Amino acid sequence: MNAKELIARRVAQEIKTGMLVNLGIGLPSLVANYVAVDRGVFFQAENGVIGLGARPPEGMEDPHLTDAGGGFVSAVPGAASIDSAMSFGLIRGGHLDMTVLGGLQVDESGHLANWKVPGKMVPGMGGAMDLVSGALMVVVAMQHTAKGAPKIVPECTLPLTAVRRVDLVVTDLAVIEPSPEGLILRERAPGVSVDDVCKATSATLLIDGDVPEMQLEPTS
Amino acid sequence: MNAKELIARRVAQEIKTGMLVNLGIGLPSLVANYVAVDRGVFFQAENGVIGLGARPPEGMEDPHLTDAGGGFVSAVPGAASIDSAMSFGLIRGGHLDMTVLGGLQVDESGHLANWKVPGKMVPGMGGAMDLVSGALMVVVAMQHTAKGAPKIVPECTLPLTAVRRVDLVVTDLAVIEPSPEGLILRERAPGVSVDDVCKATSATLLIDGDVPEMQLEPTS
Amino acid sequence: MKGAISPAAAAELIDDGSSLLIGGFMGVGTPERLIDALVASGKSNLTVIANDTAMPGRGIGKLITAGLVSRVIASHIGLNPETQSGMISGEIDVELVPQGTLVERIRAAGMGLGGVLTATGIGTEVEEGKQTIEIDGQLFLVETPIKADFALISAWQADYVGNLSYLLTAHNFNPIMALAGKTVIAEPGSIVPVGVITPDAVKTPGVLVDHLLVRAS
Amino acid sequence: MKGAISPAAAAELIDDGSSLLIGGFMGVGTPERLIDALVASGKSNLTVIANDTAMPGRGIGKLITAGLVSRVIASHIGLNPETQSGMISGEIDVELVPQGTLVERIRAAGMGLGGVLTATGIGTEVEEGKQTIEIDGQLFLVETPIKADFALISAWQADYVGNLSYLLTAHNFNPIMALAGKTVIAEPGSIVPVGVITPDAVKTPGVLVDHLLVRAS
Repeated sequence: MNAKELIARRVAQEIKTGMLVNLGIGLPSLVANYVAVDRGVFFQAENGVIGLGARPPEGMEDPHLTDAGGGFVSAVPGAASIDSAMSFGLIRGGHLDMTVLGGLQVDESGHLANWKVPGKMVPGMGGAMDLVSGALMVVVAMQHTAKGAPKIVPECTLPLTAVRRVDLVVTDLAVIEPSPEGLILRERAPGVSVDDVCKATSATLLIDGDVPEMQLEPTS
Repeated sequence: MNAKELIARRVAQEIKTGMLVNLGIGLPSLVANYVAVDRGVFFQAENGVIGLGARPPEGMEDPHLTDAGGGFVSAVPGAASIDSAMSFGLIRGGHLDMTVLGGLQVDESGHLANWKVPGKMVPGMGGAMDLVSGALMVVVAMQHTAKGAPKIVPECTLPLTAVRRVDLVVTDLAVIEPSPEGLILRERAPGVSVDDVCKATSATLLIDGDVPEMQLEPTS
Repeated sequence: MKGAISPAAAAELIDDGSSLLIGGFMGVGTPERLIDALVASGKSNLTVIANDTAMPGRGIGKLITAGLVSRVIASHIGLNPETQSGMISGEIDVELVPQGTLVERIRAAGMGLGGVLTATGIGTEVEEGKQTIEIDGQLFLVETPIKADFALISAWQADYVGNLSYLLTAHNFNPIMALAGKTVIAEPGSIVPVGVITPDAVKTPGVLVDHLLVRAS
Repeated sequence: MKGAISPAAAAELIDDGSSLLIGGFMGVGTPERLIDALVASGKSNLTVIANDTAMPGRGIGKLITAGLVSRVIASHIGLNPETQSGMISGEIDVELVPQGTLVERIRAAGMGLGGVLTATGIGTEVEEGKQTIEIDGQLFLVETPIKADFALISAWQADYVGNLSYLLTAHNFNPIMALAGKTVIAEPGSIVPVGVITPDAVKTPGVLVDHLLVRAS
């Protein structure tokens, strides 16, 4: 299992029956692959559909139905088209149960930075600021380090996406829960020690007793 | 011709081809009877349709299609259903070319009062405050007096509907245009003298030269 | 969505003293069977937020006649003399809100806005007690969100996952109120299989709807 | 509505220096033929307000490549390196706005609100230079309306009076932008007789639309 699959499978475990879930483009979008169709979960594509489905059969792609990255998708039975005002109304209004986003940095306050590297890369925040401010549960899905440098840091040096504390950070090394007291190390990846996690993290991690290994359900 | 028909026919002359027009319930709703169907005018019912039409053939009334007073109506070809947010978005947003409302008082500032008689009658403002604040042209259609008492007064004693100056007042006696300088008497009803109008008005009317008689087009 | 419930079961969910957003305009597009069930269950001390209180014997008017309502937030009560007399006698606390402001305040609650700025009501009684703000030299009222414990919605069709569509002037406040109730109960004219309401025809996504009423027998 | 016009005739309506609301999301639901006509006409110094600037060779990306755009208001420019380099070199003035805030600011302009209050952006760079307001102890940004000289809209169907319908994720910003352009030009996939789009399927009432583009030949 590669790092991305590990992260996606672990995040998928957080998704409960009947939830409305927004998946960011890139790594987070892989999470849908590990959520059984019969769980009644609706995925929202912020560009305009509730009930995002897998890529359509070959030759049946239609430019009027894409995900937020512009890739061809399908819609599940019971899907609804929404315009951008409704889409973000659902996000800001507390109707979105969970969002899964990528991250550049997460810090000890649980703050996320994921939209700008000053002077280098300014993609823009897209929907991220609304998603982090408004979703009932915010999960950051990212590699634990970038080119060896820790992404979980004492305090974000990059511009913040929001001042809301994210709820969970899932990486290829660990599951970390930001809390008012700091970052709690909840789980470690299979074959990874607590020491390994701490070495790849420049933030202080709170460790209370034995830290269990991620239990990944078999894929269906 | 009775007073209401006179008023409605004179107001109808203000409606130009292609306009979007809101007619209040009661007297203003009669205006539609004098606007030729081929003029491409769309009437908005603030409760939810653009393209309000006449009462449907007997037995074809449907409770899902009514005007703002709850009366059965039809919809013209090209009609659009709108919810209350869109309906008032059009009104506030400068998309409504004209509104025709009833009035309790209009004063020398061109202010309208039409939603409350303290201690006696409190129907509520409904859509009137948005209509008067937002419509591009506000026409007040009302009897010149109420039980002999002038309704066009120096200063409204009833609670105001808005502080926007209305554009035109059409009564059974006169057409009056509120302006920054005051109320200009533009026309008098057939057979009514300037003196008759002034006697029925407690506000000062500005009279510049000869005041013509209303020219009512023959009904089609 | 775990199957539709009866009007009586829906009324059971609603406690005395609850606040209710109720769709409809002069009784058109109002969930009549839900209201009948509320009257039958004798709930008391309800707050009703709606465009109007219809007329005696119809829609919200039935709740007023039954004396179940202690507070009304509406734009118009002119066709219901019982609401007006209740207001004057002090039995019903009535807050009058311009219609366009009312729908935006409900939308703001449902869509997670802290409020909206409108010129409607400036210089009138509506301004009293409200914050104003100047934007580019123009004065606006700061109008705050209105949410409620329940939204009671009337729809034309529902499908098995709760997607809703509406018909003509029976839309009115319903699609907006469906955003702003903590619990949303919809009374559809019919309940159809998933797919009958196409994605583009859905006006209220099923994820917003907590309960559907069974079809009228 | 006095008949549909050609893309070239539509482009003629637009002066150098105009501000344009342009529908679409990563090029999906963008009026491509209108954009091609703008590129062909060599308009300059345009302000583009859109969710994003797509990518080079597609939708708004073509306007960027052609150097017609001096100002961009968008939520995301990450897939268009030309917009990013133009921003860094100073050739293009880029204002980044959170997507949910962007659509509400456009809606506010179109619907005559003085602005909206949102918590999105509080405590971030987005807050800089903006007014804040406290409502019930929570801090919100005051976000002001964004309107434009033109709204360039992509639709699925139009009828002869300009009513518009949209398909699936090609809705995006289009129905909201149709409210906020001084002049609204819509590029429909097809133009059908009045009545083909039923009143309940109309998402943009024809009264908002000033010009329709002729069908692609």
